Amino acid sequence: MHLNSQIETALADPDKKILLMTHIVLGYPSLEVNRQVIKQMVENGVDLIEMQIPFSEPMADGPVIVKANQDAIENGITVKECLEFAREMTETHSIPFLFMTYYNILFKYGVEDFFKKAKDMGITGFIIPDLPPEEGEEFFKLTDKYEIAPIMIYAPTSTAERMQELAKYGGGFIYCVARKGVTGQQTDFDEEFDAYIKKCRDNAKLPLAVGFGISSKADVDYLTERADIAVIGTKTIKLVESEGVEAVGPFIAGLR
Amino acid sequence: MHLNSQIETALADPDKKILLMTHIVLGYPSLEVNRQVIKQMVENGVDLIEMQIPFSEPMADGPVIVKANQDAIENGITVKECLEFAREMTETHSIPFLFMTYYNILFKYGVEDFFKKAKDMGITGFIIPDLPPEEGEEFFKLTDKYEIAPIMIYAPTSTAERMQELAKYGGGFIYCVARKGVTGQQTDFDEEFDAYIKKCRDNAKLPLAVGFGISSKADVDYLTERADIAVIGTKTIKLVESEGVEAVGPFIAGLR
Amino acid sequence: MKKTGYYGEWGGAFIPEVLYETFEELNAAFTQVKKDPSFWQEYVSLMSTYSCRPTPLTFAENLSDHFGGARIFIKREDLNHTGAHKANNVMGQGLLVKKMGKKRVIAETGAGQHGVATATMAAKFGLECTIYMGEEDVMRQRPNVFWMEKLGATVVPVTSGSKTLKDAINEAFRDWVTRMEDTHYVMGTVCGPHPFPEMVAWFQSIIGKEARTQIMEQFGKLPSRVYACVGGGSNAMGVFQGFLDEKTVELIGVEAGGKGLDSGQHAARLAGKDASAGVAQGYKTMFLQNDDGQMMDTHSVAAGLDYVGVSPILTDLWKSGRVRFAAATDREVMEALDLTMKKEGIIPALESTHAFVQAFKEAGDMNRDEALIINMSGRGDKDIFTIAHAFDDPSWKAFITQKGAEYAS
Amino acid sequence: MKKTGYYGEWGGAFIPEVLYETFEELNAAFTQVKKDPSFWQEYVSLMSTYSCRPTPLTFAENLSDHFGGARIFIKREDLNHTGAHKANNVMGQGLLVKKMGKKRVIAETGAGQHGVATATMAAKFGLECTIYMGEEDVMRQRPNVFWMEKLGATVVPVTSGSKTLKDAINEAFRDWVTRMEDTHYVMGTVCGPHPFPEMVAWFQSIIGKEARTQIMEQFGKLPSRVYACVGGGSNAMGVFQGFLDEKTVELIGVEAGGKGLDSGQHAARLAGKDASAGVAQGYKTMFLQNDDGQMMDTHSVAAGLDYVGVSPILTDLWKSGRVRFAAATDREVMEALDLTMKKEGIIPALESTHAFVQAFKEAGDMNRDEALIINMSGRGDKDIFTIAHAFDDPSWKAFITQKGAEYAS
Ligand SMILES: Cc1ncc(COP(=O)(O)O)c(C=O)c1O
Ligand SMILES: Cc1ncc(COP(=O)(O)O)c(C=O)c1O
Repeated sequence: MHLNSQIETALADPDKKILLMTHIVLGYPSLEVNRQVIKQMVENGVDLIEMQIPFSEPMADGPVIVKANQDAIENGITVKECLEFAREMTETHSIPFLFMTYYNILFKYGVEDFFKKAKDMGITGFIIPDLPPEEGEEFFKLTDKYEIAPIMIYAPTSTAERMQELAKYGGGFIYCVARKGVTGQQTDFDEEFDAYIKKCRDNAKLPLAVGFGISSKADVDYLTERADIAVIGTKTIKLVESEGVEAVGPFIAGLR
Repeated sequence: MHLNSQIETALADPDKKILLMTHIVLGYPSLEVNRQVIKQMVENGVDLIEMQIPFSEPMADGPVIVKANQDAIENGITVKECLEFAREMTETHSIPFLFMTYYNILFKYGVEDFFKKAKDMGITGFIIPDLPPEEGEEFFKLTDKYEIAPIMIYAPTSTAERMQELAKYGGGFIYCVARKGVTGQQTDFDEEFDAYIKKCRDNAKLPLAVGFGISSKADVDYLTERADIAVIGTKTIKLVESEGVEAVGPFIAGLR
Repeated sequence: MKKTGYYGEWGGAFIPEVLYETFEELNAAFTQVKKDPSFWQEYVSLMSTYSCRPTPLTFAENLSDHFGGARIFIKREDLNHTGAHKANNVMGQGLLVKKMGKKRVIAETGAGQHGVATATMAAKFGLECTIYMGEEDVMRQRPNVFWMEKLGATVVPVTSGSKTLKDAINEAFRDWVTRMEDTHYVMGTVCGPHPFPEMVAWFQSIIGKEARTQIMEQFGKLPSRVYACVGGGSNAMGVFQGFLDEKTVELIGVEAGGKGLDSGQHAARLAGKDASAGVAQGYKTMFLQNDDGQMMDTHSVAAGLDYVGVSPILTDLWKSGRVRFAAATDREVMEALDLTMKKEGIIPALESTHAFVQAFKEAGDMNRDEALIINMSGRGDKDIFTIAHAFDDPSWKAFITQKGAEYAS
Repeated sequence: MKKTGYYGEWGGAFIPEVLYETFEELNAAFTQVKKDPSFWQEYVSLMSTYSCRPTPLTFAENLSDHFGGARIFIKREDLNHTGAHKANNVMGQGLLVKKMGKKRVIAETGAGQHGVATATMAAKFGLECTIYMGEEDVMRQRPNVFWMEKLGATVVPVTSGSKTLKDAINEAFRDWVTRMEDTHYVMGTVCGPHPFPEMVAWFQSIIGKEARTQIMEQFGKLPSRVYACVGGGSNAMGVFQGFLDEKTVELIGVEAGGKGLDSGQHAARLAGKDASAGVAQGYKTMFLQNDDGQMMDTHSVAAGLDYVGVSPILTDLWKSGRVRFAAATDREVMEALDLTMKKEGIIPALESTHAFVQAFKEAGDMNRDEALIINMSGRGDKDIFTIAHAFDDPSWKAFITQKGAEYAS
């Protein structure tokens, strides 16, 4: 199923004023822990999960995710394992799963091969933070063919013009980066943020996801009615590190 | 009495085929040791003694004498003490005493004052290795007035012309440096040396002293008939250092 | 949709969306100055009063006679202010920063050379300055860190990844995406996203322009070959640009052969067989990476060559055969350094010495009426800790041990 | 009887007789080249292809504005090959040595700068080379010793006297009197017996010639004041010669004030009251000596200024009032160094920084339409051990302690 319609369906649920998307770094601390964490997430109402395939140069990530990428690679995670794990997840859980990774992982695998494989594994979207449309000729040709939604990213520095340009390429939803900087720092939700989200909305037809620094029920509440999807990234990684897998379920349950 | 006539007298002694001049660094290791060493030297037949007033920059000296200069200064020897010691020596012993030092000692004292004082103390000659005649205008004006013989130095590198030039200024004797280099290394007595001494003789009216590296009876024997004065420098300093003051007498006695 | 900054299939600008406008602005500013002859004039004038340009071309008569072949000329980038060609790029970007009205610069540094140059430029232009440097490099290159700090820069040790150059680049980007309005990222070599390769190559082209004029003056004709070491590739691109359009001039890039091309411990992207095409750090080029696309650890005695990627411009010139690539091992480098010091009284940086190695291998087979140019990208005295260590010098070790004991007590 | 090489009552050649012919030969050779314009041409050409001459004159805009007075220009001798003005003298004497057909050179060195320059020249000209260096200095300046050895020179630690520069000079003379036929003594500064002061001043005059042309080009008129640090006096004489005959240009020599002129721990011969006329090391000048004429211990944070004598030419210019003398204390030097690094991105040698101190004291009281020139005799990065130590830098100390521990284990 297309990510667009998956999201439409989810949003149609009258109980859900906002969807939740969470972030997992595959292989950190292990696929086994990922498996447990994802289970807890799904059981506690997460609507979408982006699974990051680790890359040695995670340029757009903050320290927590950088370290997770690095440890996972050091522990020997491979792209092949990530793909197989994805199949297991999509077969086990019915929510949409996306791959988040850097372009080199696709490029080195062979971009089309990677699409084909991801499609096989039941993945419905790709988030590639270092692939602007200008560089995505090959990539964007394949998204329709393999029915994988290319998630476009809006940033607070994006002009309306640029947003409209990006919108042309996007599928699934728009990932609105809540603030400048990398993942994992706190975001200030203020008037400037509101104006930014309004600008995003004005320049997008797809649902809006907001990520970077979302870590509490208060944050999610603030986003409700402003955005369609709240993205929780670094927070759950830190939670698993400090309180273990079991803490994830209650945390997620308490967000909405 | 003039150094010239002192030397003439000494050379007139039929028992002495060659005269012996020794070298003392004043204040090294102490004036008391100097006193004892000089006594031994005189009693065992030394004919002239050059007393070096220590200088912090003994450019023309080798390591042994350099160290002696330095230690003497560190032990606090002063020019005044050297002068007083000279008086004691000239009053105690009847052989001629010369001062050997670097020009700055005179310059700083006041050149004429220094001449006057040295004369008072009974000194009859000066050896100043860093004062070529070109720089000695003031100095050479005073040598006659104070009856202190300026000992000129010939070197193996001196041309006949240069020797004759130097001869014009000299008094007492000519100090022929036996070889290139500084004090304290062995000299090879060979044909080249013979030619050099012949050249010195041909270009000097004064008696010839040969110094630098003279350390044994064999050396002195070799010089006998070639030169008029054999100069023993570093050797006795090393002797006192290694075997004590008492070794000096027998050593000197055995040289001739 | 425009796809710019490509050299053949290499290059591009793989940047996070948040930097899109920053790059638009940078491209606009750069495009404008590049076509403004008065900017280049200003640049040359700055380099000739603040640094020592034109740097000399030195005829190495003793080395030439030693090998008995080509006449060896050395382009003396070591005589630049701060001791390497890095100053050319940095001062050029500094002028651009002033034009753009930014108040702060950031930079990555591996060996520390680019960090010192950037800190210097920042002091000169009154800019705030932060330098990212792998923690490993901070430890190895403490003297450079000391100078950066004394020049007023903040040096941030980078603890992620391999804690070396590539990680410092990532970290600089992370700074930039956080604070792009008032900050310019002074990329240190002809790598990274467009327009950096073009921009750095442009500023460094001053080397080749001068070298060409100088060799014509001093030798009366073009050289047969030009050698340069290749880390990111900036000094090589700098000197090569003086001769690119002369078919008779062979251009040779020399990479870090480390412990040997078969050892897995080297940084030869184009001269070896271990690299493959990839996209990282904002651009597409040949990277030393594994089958999954993860970057590998590299090794070289010369910190400045110890990098996983290489200029997309050079990769294109390699593909087209215009530039030939070779590698010099650590051991060969130490030997060539020794010979160069003793024969010419010149101390090339370990990086630069790689170029000397290859030139020495070939000079003897060339004719005496041919000339070759070696680009000496920097001076070696900055590397005393590495060089004295590599020569295993006992007095140096004793000196450091004693100093260390003094400080410890 | 000719008495040559005097400047007023200062100078001369107080040399052992064994060197008489050597000096005749040297005087003849020097006199000949001095009147041969093609020799100077050869010299300039060597310096512009092997070193980086003309060295730039840098306008220090930030410092000028900081003090709000005279426009400050810096003559950049730090950009010379080997990092200081010492190269000018050494390469010049090297050419002379080749003309005289000698095969070996010797030199004294204090800071090590002149030793490195001489070892460099010897490598370049294929000469055997021995450097005398006080044992204290060998210990303090190990990096320079390392380079001298790597350049092929033999470094002999001098254990006599205060084991510093003056003792190294004595020891070099002792070598020379032993082996003068094939050996030339490359005196490192405008001191020693005639013709050295004249010769070194002549080679160094290239600094002043260039600076004069450059200030006219860049500022349109002569500077009001020119500052230079004074160890032996060679860089000062070098730059001063460009302006000596211009009455309106005030010349200021800056000596090492060490811990203060009243502390007894300094090396101020002309700015202080502790020196008196004397004759040593082959020439007559003002020496720091006691009443008996024994040379005293001197002190400066800058090893290259830490010397008991001073150029007879400068002493004469001091007597006549043509050159004014001042002293900078160690503490003032560290402050001026810090300011210069942060404001201009330039790292002067500790020696050179003395000149900056005095210029900084005076710049603010001068008019904005006046210029002053500071001769930056060398670069400071060679001094990292001293500078980091003087700044009491904790990370540096930790680095050295750790390195030391590695080597010790
Ligand atoms: C002296 C020197 N040469 C060469 C390099 C390599 O860089 P590039 O290949 O960009 O010239 C460096 C980098 O630090 C360097 O310091
Ligand atoms: C950089 C530098 N400046 C100055 C001096 C002092 O010498 P002079 O007064 O002869 O220029 C030295 C001596 O070593 C030096 O290294």
